Amino acid sequence: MLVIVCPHCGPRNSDEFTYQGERKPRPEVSTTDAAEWRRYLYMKANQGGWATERWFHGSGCRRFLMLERHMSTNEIRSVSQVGETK
Amino acid sequence: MAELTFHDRSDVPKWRVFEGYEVRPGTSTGSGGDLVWSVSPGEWTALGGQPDGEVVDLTHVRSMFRLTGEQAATLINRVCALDLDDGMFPSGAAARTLFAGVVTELVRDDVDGAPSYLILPSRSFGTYLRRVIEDAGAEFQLRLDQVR
Amino acid sequence: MSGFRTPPQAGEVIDRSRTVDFEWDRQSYRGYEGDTIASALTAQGEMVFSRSFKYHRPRGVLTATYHDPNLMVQVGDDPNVRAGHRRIEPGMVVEPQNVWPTLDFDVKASNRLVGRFLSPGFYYKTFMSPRPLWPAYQKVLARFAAGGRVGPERRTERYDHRHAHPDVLVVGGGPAGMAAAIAAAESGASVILVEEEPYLGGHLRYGTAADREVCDELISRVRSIADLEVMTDSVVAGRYDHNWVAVVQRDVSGVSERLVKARVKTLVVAVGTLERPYVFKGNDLPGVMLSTAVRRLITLYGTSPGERAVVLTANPSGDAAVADLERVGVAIEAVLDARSGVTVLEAGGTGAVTSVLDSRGNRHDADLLVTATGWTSPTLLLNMAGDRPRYEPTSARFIPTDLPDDVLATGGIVGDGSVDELVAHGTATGTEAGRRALTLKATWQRLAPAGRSMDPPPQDPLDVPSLSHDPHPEMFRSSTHGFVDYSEDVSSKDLIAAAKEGYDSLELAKRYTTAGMGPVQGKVEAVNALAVHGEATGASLLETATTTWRPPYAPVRLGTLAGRRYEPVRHSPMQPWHETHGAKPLAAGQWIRPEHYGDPAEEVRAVRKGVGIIDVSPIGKIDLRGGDVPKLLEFVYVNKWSKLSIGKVRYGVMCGEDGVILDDGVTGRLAENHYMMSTTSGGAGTVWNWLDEWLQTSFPNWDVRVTAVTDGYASINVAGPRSRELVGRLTDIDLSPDAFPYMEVRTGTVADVADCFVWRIGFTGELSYEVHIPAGHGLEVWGALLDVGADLGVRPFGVEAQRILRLEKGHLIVGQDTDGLSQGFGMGVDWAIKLDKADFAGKPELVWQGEHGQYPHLVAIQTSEPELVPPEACQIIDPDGTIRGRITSSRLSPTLGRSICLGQVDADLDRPSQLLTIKLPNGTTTPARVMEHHAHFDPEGGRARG
Amino acid sequence: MTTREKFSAWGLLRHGLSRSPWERMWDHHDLAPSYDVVIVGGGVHGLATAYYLARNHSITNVAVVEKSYIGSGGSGRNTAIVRSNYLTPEGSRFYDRSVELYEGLADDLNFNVMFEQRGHMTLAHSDSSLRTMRWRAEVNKLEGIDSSVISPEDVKQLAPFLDITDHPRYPILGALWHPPGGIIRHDAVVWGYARAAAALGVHIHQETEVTGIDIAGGKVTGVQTSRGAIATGTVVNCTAGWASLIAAMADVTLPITTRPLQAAVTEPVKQFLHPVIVSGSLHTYVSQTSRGELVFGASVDPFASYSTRGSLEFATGLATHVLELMPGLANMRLLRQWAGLCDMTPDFGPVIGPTTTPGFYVDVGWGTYGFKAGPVAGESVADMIANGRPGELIAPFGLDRFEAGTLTAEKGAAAVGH
Repeated sequence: MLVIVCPHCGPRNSDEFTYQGERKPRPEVSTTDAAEWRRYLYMKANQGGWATERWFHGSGCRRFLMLERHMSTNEIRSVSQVGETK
Repeated sequence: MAELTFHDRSDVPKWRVFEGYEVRPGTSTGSGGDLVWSVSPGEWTALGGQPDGEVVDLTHVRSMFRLTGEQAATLINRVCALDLDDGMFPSGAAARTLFAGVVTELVRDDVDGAPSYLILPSRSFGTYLRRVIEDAGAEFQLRLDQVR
Repeated sequence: MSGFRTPPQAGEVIDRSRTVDFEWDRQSYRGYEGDTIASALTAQGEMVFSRSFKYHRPRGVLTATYHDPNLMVQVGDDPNVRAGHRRIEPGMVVEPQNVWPTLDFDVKASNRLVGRFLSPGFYYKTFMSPRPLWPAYQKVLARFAAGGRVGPERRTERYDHRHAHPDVLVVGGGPAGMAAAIAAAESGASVILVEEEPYLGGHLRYGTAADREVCDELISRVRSIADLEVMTDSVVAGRYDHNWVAVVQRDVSGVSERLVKARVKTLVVAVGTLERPYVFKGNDLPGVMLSTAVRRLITLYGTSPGERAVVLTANPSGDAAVADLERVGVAIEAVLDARSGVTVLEAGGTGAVTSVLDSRGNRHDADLLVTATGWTSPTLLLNMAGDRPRYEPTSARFIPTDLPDDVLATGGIVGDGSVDELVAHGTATGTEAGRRALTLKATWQRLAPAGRSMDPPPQDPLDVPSLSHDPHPEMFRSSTHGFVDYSEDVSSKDLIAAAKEGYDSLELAKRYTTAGMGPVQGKVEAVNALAVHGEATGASLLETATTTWRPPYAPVRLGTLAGRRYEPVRHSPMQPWHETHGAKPLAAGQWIRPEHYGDPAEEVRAVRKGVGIIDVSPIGKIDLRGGDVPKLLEFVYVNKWSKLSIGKVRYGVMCGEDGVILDDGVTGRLAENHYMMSTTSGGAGTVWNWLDEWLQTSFPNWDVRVTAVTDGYASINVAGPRSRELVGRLTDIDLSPDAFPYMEVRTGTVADVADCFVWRIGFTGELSYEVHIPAGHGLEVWGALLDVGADLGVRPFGVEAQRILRLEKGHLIVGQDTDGLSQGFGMGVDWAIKLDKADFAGKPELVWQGEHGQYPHLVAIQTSEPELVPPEACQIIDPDGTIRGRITSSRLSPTLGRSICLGQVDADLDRPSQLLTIKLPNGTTTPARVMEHHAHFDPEGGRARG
Repeated sequence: MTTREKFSAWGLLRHGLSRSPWERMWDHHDLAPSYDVVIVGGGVHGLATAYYLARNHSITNVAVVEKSYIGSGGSGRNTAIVRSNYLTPEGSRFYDRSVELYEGLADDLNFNVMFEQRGHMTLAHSDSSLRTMRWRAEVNKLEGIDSSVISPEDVKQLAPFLDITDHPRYPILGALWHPPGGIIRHDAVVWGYARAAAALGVHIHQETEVTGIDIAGGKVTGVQTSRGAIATGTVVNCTAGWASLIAAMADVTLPITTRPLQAAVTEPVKQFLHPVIVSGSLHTYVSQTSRGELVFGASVDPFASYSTRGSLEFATGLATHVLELMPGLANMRLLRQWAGLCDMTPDFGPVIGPTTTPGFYVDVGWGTYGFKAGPVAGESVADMIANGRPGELIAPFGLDRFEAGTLTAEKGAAAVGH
């Protein structure tokens, strides 16, 4: 059980949050093609080391958050609300 | 040690308000019947009379229990992971968190110095949560009043 | 008969004034309160406690602790109980495990004779052919199964959980641990101190008088501190990410065991060391014991394990054992001081030790061989914290290397020293642990919205003195071979053979020989296995090796892990009525709903002929406010919403970005900037999150406020030709068709309850009104409808009747008639998809779906045999067996008196009267045809609009 | 090419009497400067691929490169369940071939992999899961697979410890019963393939980590390892949880996220459970080994990670669910927990075939089904490399299906996996 320090709620257990993982920007619908759209839907870097990912604090403030987490140690070095850089 | 008491206050009017309060998320103001708290930016819950402006009536959306006594935090921590230490969650603190697996709002509103918590699950979980508190409270000789 | 009860010992933990009678192997025994099963039986001269896993060799006391591989017994219906740890209780029934027919005479012991053929992994090399015999071989292998017995009955013990948030948690109640706990507490931290034994003190307990003095003094200080919680007879099972620490509390009142889930700011590991056995011929004979076992038995339990002893000692613990044995009058046949080069070659004897052969060629008669050949560091908690302990040759054991900031170690696991030095190290470590914990505490209180600000402790880390490492001979195996893993019967020969066969990394060798897989998890044998494997591979493995430990530190009961069974369930406000009126409960997600009240078919007829009411409270209700709500609706639904005027409701379908149908439902406009969205019961949470996700991540500036109000309303669908009449009797809303047409919404009072809203829609295809009442009044309105409608023949109907009614109308259920790959087109809602909208969730996928056109179609199906209801999920096939579709819903229609279905079929089969072949579970097939309309009943829909 | 001494009861007897050592299972080799095929990952997929390349296609100049010891990844961490009752025809067909190969593996490899076909039971706790069970059973039957839906009474018959009484929350309404399913010694499968492949001349390089993949003119030309460089025109990525990291070395992006999958084992008790029990709704599967231990598995962790440390919430959740199914086991003790890394795809189907980088093949995306598929995946990949194109069995599982939008339909069955 990780501790995620929510910018609104403070330190909380990770089971209050839903993991959404890597997110790509949504392609422009009027101009997108299948290849681009499905890369957006399905393809993942799935990198090691530090990764940026989205979580949803569904059992807390219900805000969507961006985390920087280390994929091997699960250490978390930053949490911020989507759209607001820390 | 003061005994642990449980009261069902579900009938108290509760309102979702979207503006007009300075209360920060995770905190509350007032006490008892005129509490106002926030657990998320841009939304507040107010008890008592209907506030001005745009409101959503939450009276029937949430149950509301009040658990009072020195042992209240110990009981809550049987089923809820929140750190209720006075330094982290003093009287006046508010949170939405998991309580026995159910998303629940928790507001600490001490009564004459005795630790006291308002527990607000979604109404459909009310019966379940009552049973949980009853079961977990057995070891604290919790007295469940018959108010319903 | 060799063990006996000694005169009272200064440090003993037994109460000789209170005897305890219990049963072992069907005979009665008497011990003292405080005795372990092992100490009580040893005092009675018992030496054999179990038979080994593979060769069924007799086994006796080795470590006399929880981790003794030879002391697994059955207590009542509790299997694999540790006789070296479990205290005796009056009437306790203890039985040996893994013996047949008896402990003394064990038939499988003959395995010993064939032992040479049961080489490691022998089963991989045989039992292969003839293949038909393999099942028989399996039965043979299954007889090897070790361990105790369990039964199928639900158990009555009570377990529970507790969340704790100590600043500091200290693992281990020895001198260093106690000192650390005291120092941390004195620095202002809240502390939990966990000790595996029922008493604090660690090795001081069975040490010298001076040791016990220090011990008692530390204990009284520990007990005197308010903010220091002591948990004895408790074990730290594991340290997980972010210092989430699991403590199993055994000595807790009210419950059998409690799992404490502790979020620890600083963890102090003071677990000491475990004594290591020595590998030599006969090293598993009853009567061969570790020095710490002997010292515990004598000093703690006033029990002597033998009469004539040989002691092999390489360290002070062995020397202390000699002193203890002499003190209680055990004859010391020989002291073999390994530090002077002498060692043991063989323990002789069949059922137990009778003689000992040393490396100088002398054979000594003895019934007890005590070994003190080194220490194993139980590094599990450190490994779990990311540490890779390093082997230290001079002291012949593993020590911590680099720990994360939130974990500290002290005491024997770090190094050696006098009691004073250990206490000093513990004190310094505890103070530093407190400092780090309070630093984090200050941070967390600052980050907690209502947290109180506190002065952070001093920033400069305290310099913890290092502990020395006493030189110790590297003793693992003598020149003879013996057992390395007692629970698995793995010998040093086996490990060497495995390496020679190619299993030449330790992990492979362990997997192949199963060394370390047994109930003590390699705690006792880990280092010996490393060393022996190192011999075989020539590699000096130890220097490079890290022992792998997997949690939990000690086995944990499933009951303890599970705790109380709290399964969240949701109830509608009308649940009390359902329960008292014979409703059959149906679990629909977390909701408990009435499936029916006895006769679903009758319920269906009531709705078609007269009027029925159903509790649909679980339907998701989301309150939407703000000027930009239409924009939101336009985006999340595939259909158009811009021109929804006040009082109107509209059906909508939502798709994910992959074009797959996510949910459906109706949304109504209650006021200028106020909408009410309904979702499926199962989809309520998903849709709520879906709306918030788009608003927060893509449209943060839209003027929309979303509030989930599902539980705020008791929802009752009043359905049937006479529903208008029934609802009309209770509401102030004008229900006349012109005033309140189909697909519209009104607000008003129902049965004198204000603030209700009613929409004229219905899943059933009948004239119906969905009444949403403030939940607190649901029960009374439900009752009122039944009362005032009695003359109309109103009756409640359940989910099953509703399923039938909707199927008669061909209404799809998302997730049943659609699946994880069902995109918007083909499922009967094509009419709703508006690709001319600039954008909406999933639009591109729907555009391409429309273009390629190859997708399953949902169609209504009727079998040629009207009586025959093909079970849902039956496949629709071509003559050659190719799958062309499947039945997604099927029921017998009481209204039409025949079976009706919905199903998915390949596009080319979606033609009215197209013949289909349905394969039934019994292997036969049955003909069916595709219907013109999805609705089997009232395709024109006149009844609902009426 | 060396030959291996035959294992048999007589061999056992002879070695027992003479106390002579057995031959080595596989030998150490220096890295050869070049190989025809380099397989990255010494698990069951990699080793099976090597074995079938050599046995079926006489391609023996093959290296299996493993960064740790063979079977140290998912192959040695899974719960060793084998079955073929999948939801889709392509899935069932594929896994059915795998079961077939497993049934003959001991003879084929002359190494007893201890495949115990105890039967595989997937419990249904709701109408919808019962519907899914029937769906799977009906598809399976059409593929000739022994699979059917059985009643609670049959369930009780086959597994008396299961509580079929009326729970409010998770009643047992029936089950999908699959007699050919069972458990196997996962390590033995790895060792058997390694031994047989080595006997045919394949080089197995343990403790050899791939650090880079050489690409020239857009094609694979070699592999960089911690022990030196290897020239090769053909690289097969069989690294499961690490698949994305290896693929990135060849400029290939995959539709994969790495999720830990945890498992646990209890202390042994006397035999009481014969079949493999699975509950999809409770994300739990249970089997009892011939040693008497219960082996538990669950669903993948709630978030992606390359950590195999495991979690407490796995153990607590698991215990809760197991006791929901078998309330008699409350005082059995959990002995050991661990985690493996699963390469999860959006449609729960594997990614197997060529990639956009010529010479770089993938056999990944197996998620929680990898072990079950080992033999048939090895056979198919070997066939693909020998013939230059994917065969019929694996055609539906190409990497290109994601851009084409033709996902496989295992999604429906995934919820009731294992």
